[in-house]
Amino acid sequence: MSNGQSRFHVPAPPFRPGDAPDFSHLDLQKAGEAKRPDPLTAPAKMTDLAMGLIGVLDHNHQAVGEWDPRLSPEVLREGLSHMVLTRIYDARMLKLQRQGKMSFYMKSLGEEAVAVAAAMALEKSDMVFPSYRQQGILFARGRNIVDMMCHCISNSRDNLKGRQLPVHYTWAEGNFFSISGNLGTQFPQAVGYAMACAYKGEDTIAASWIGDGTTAAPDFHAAMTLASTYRAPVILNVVNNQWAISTYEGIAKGDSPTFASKGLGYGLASLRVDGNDFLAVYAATKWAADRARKGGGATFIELFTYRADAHSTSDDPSRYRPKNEFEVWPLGDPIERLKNHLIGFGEWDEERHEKLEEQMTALVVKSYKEAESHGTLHDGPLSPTHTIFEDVYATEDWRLRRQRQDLGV
Amino acid sequence: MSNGQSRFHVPAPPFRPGDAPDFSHLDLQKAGEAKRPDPLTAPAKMTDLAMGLIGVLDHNHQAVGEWDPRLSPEVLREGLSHMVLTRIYDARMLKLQRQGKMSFYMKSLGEEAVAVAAAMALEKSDMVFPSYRQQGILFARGRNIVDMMCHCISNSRDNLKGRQLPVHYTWAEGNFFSISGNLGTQFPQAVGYAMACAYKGEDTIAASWIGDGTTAAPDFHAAMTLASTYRAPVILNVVNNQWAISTYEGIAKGDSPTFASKGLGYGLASLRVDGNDFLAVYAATKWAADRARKGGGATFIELFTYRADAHSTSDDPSRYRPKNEFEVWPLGDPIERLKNHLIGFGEWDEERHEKLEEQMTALVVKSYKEAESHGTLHDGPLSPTHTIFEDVYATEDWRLRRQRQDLGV
Amino acid sequence: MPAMNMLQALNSAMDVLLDKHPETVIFGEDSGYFGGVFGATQGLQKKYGLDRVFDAPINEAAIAAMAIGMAAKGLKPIAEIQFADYIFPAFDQIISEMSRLRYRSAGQFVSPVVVRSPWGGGIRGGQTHSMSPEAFFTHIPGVKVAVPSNPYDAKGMLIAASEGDDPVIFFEPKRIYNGPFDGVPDAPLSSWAKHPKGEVPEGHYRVELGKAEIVREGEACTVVTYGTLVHVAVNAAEKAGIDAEIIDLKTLAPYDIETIVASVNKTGRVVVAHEAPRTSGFGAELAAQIQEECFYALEAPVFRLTGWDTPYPHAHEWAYFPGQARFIRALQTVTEAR
Amino acid sequence: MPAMNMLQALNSAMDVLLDKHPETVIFGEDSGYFGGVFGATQGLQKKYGLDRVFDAPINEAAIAAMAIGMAAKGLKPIAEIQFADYIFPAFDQIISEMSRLRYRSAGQFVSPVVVRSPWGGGIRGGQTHSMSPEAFFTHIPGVKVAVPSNPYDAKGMLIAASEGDDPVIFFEPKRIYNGPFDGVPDAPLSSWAKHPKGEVPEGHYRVELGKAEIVREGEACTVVTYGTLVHVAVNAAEKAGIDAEIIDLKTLAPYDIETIVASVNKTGRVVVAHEAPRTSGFGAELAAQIQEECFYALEAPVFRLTGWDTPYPHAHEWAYFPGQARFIRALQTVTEAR
Ligand SMILES: Cc1ncc(C[n+]2csc(CCOP(=O)(O)OP(=O)(O)O)c2C)c(N)n1
Ligand SMILES: Cc1ncc(C[n+]2csc(CCOP(=O)(O)OP(=O)(O)O)c2C)c(N)n1
Ligand SMILES: [Mg+2]
Ligand SMILES: [Mg+2]
Repeated sequence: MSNGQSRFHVPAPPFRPGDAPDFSHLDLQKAGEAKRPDPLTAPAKMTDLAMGLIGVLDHNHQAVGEWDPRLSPEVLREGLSHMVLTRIYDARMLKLQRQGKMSFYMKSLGEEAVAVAAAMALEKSDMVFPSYRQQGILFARGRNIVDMMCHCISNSRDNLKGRQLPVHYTWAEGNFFSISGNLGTQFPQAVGYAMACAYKGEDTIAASWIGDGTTAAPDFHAAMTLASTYRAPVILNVVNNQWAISTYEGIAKGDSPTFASKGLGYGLASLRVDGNDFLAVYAATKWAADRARKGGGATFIELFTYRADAHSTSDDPSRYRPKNEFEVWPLGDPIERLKNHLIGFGEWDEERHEKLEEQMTALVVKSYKEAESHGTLHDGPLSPTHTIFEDVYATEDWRLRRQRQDLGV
Repeated sequence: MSNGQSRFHVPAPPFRPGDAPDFSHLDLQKAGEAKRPDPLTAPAKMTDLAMGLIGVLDHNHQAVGEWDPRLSPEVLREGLSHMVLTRIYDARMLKLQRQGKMSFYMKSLGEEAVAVAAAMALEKSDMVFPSYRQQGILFARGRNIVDMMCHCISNSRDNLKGRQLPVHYTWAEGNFFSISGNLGTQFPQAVGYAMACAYKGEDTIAASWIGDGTTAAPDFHAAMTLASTYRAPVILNVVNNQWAISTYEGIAKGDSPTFASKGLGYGLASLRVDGNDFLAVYAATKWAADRARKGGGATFIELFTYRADAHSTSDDPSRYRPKNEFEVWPLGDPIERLKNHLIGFGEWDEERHEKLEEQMTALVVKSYKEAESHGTLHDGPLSPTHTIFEDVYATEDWRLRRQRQDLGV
Repeated sequence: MPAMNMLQALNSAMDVLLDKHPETVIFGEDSGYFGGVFGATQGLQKKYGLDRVFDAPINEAAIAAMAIGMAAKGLKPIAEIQFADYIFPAFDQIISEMSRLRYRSAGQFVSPVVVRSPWGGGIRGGQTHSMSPEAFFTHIPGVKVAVPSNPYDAKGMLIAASEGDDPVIFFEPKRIYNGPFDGVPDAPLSSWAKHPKGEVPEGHYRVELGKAEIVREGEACTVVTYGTLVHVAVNAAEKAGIDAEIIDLKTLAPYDIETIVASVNKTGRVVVAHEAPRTSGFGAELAAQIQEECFYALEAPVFRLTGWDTPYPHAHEWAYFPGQARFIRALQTVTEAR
Repeated sequence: MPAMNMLQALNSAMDVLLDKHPETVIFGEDSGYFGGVFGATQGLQKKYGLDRVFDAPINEAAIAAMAIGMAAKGLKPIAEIQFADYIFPAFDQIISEMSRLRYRSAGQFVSPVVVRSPWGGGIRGGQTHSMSPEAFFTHIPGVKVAVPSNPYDAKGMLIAASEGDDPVIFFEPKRIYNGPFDGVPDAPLSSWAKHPKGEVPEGHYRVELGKAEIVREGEACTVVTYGTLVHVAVNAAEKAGIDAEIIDLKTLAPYDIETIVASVNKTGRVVVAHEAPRTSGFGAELAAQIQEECFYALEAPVFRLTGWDTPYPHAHEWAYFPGQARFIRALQTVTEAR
């Protein structure tokens, strides 16, 4: 760690474009190896869970070990279906963005399990505070796809009246909080929300998600401190997909052993989970939700995954990392893994899978046609122009009234 | 930790006014027990140092164990002398504040070792970024007491031209950074400074101090993240005197095992030290400085101590904690402990101690007389009024020129 | 009606709110057991319990964020920032989140948080216990900004703020917590008991936000100000014998333009005054709007009487503070122009 | 002289600074290997090494604090905040620390940091990639605020900022990174290669802060603006056939009052324009100061043409942005008044 004298150190990722990526240094704990303590165990008694890796699906796609949530084939197929839909939706929206139908898009390719499995493990009454990369939650909670698209193309039926960038969804009915463009800000808000649930004596909890890069943000510390001090019924998730935009995880992580270990200094239950293992994500979320509902307070979860595509439509990852990193990434593809698991015990097959993909593609295509019938960003109709002056305050004050009149709307 | 259902939790200190304080629950590691690893040891290999308590002086005032810095009697007497001066200075300044000679004052009673021992363990060329409660550093570095007082009474010789509250010293010559009234802000600045030292290839390091309450501040996380990512040659100290103003440590600490353990999630070398043990503070600081200078990066140190008096002249601690807490506090008084240690091996006695106190009192009294001859806040002379328009920018712009003229100065 | 000082009035407001609304929760640094460094929340934890009035960690961003999350779930949080100088760590939560939640969610989520904070100088607080950062917040669409100048308004406005539907930044002029201040630092402290607005009803009442008050009628010029300076203005006008009309703005965002315009159209001369630095202070907004709306009525330029473009100095506090002497000079300048 | 767009000019400025001054270090989110999300620092890490141009964690407060600490030790940091919308986590470090270090230490320590940040709307960035928060910073004594409007100035001003002794908040109008913009969203993009200020010397030169520039002379009215709107103003004046004198302010704190006053005394009519919300925007400061200094010369109220008091909407961006139509109307209003 040292050359014997102080010097300026800036960390750099192991591989850059042109390098052959190799993850053999990762030494990941094997699926099934991590113990599953009672959800009310004291954090100090399970610090190993922050250092290892909770996994259920082994390399033969079998569910193994104490964390196996023992879900029915129906539930597993449902999860698979949500993940497939997420992926197809993302791919389609990206294409539409390239065609100029929307200003911006962000995919969740390769990390669909993180959102879908967590959403399925939570109650629908639990409030989620996601980042822009957990669209899977919306599918799992059954949001109308046309509505999602209407938001993304900012048309007259956009439930956010064209005010937000695409993918910055809000869906109060589905207990899906308003996504902020500002990183990290919602992490401590989720804690406040959870505290209010406890204050009201409700059984509801809150959950939030941020990225690996965002663990460096000031509000990360705010959230963790609040969660610890007030033992809030909240699940604080870090989706470690290993990249911020062009910045690798090491710039936020520094010399931390794992992101999950950042929870230990706050005395929080801290889990590191294979984020590409649907069953593991489901089980860990369920465990944390249980802990929260039973008065055990907050859980901090690192979901180890990989961002398989660009950060957004604004960057080209081949400029800052090897093109094939995802292919050699040891934790694979969450859809493939769950699919093979189901096939492994005869509850799924390639044919059904293809059919599912076709159905989902058809649904997405049809939904987009319907969405477009309500307008697009470029050709309208949009939400009426006067709406830009609404919702600033509960009621319009003289300044906004005059400004609206000035614009003639 | 739970009553089986989620509920609103607000932590409270074990004792309030009227209660009989009792620290037997503390289970502190005994002096001499902690191992002293090589300063370049990897953080993961010494996590126990964040959980235990590094101590050298045992209950018989003997220096024991691996952390004994083996200082000469001269150095120990110097340390004792700085601590005694700090305490006498503080007491005198408090009295003068009560007499209206200055607007505000903050003592460091009971935690003098934290500042004095650290300052003596550092090189004078190392830059310190203290909070308002490490005045001991100034004595240890030999600052002119008259100058210190001139600052506190904001007179014509105040080196800060009356711009800062008392005790918010700056002393560039002594490599003592400008103290901010804003908590925590200087913690990450110290890291930036240390990075610049490394960038320049210098051997110099930086050190900063914040309180237990301030570990909750956003800038705490900024500092720790920077220190970890860039392996900066810096020592980040938390003076855990167990109280913010009226707020006990539990509000910042939450369920953290120790403040020191907050360093582990950042992968920083993290030490928990008996802050009332001059030798332990000295040894830990030296170890950390060594580590930094040799390229081992940052160290995070919790100095466990107790704030024996009020937070400042603006609060009355008997309103929020038992009056006698300090008396039953198990780690005692740093001056008494070092004094008894020296007496124990014949290098000091009560008589010499009394004489030292007398000398220091005389010095303080005499210094104050001299300081007052340069003016006081109430009766002046102050720094000339036109100076309030200086140093906003490197040169006065038209706005400030006009405003100065407007005020007729 | 009992006489209350401003701290007692604020305390009483919170007492009323806690009593009437189970959704009211109050927190801040040292706000719980101790009752706040100025004592505004004294006794409330004891009366209402640890879960309704409690201490927060020293992280103003966390305090704001916790409040936003709670408000989104239907609570009515009143968060205390110990000094307005320390509100900046919360600035991002306020500007990017609190102020915009209603807008960006098209009304699906709201965050009607009240952020209380002792504000302004005059107590020898030096540069970190003296700031008046109100201008920043008036530039944020979606938050209201209020600054009461007396116990009666303080209580009524705090109740109105907390019972309202929007986030409110509620600045409390700490110099006048214990008594009005005429701008002469060495004069003996006067007491709220002798001031008509020191009479404060015990129970529930509201002083609605957005309405200014003419605290002194006059013909010679208009003074638009708020907080501590309202009292300095009144005293300066008396002392100078100038027939100034003095407007206590009370709410800065949205400010009561009608009252201002009516007065300026009458007097034709204006001083706008605040303690904050001059450049881009809230006085700039007032002057800009007044010159636009009353252009043809104005007989002299709108005069900005402000703090200097420097940090708030400690020892030279009274050279910084726009006190009686500078106020009188300002009144003379505008009334004597041409 | 080569033609450069604004990004190339900024890149060239940093290249010059890194080459000439070993104390120059550059960092920000994605600023290192990738060269920034807009490419402003592209190629610089490769050329100067990992220790001079590097990636920072996503913590704007940490970025500012690191810069302050480094500057206190004699380095000359240029910190990039990825979007001006994300500068607020750093607000406390800027207002409480960067701006005041020289003052509170009476000159013993200084922090001459340059904070660069892409600024302003017009790129469909929605409310979190479009803000113009300059007014906040102009209210902070001790920091300078600069907004170049073309490649030549961008380079010269960035060099002057970094070689100066004060902290500078350096806002870059991202809408015109690649070409000037006339305020008509659907018009084809024009190129800096065709603009005289697109000619940028390769080497070292400075455009000193604090000086405005008259980019179009005229008699009918004065327009005071900065950044993207300079181009919108010029085009609107042409289009409307109004003989407007257009001042590119360039530096907002301290602003060039002399140039403004001289022009307004000549024209008697003024539009001040910015994209930021109206209330307490920087236009308020300009209007307040102009009405004070040019009171007797003014023939119409100073007109504030600004963004609305709402967050920056995404879909309705062009209803928010003060584009050509609104500009023309403003020019007509002031020139036709009375
Ligand atoms: C406060 C703030 N700073 C910077 C940005 C710009 N930004 C948007 S996404 C991003 C990277 C986030 O990386 P990570 O947290 O790992 O999330 P991921 O996109 O990988 O899910 C950055 C820097 C922002 N949105 N907010
Ligand atoms: C950002 C900020 N918030 C609040 C304060 C007010 N304040 C001054 S000291 C203090 C308590 C600090 O406690 P701690 O960190 O434990 O330090 P100690 O005084 O015990 O050394 C508070 C809340 C401040 N100075 N700065
Ligand atoms: Mg990421
Ligand atoms: Mg403390």
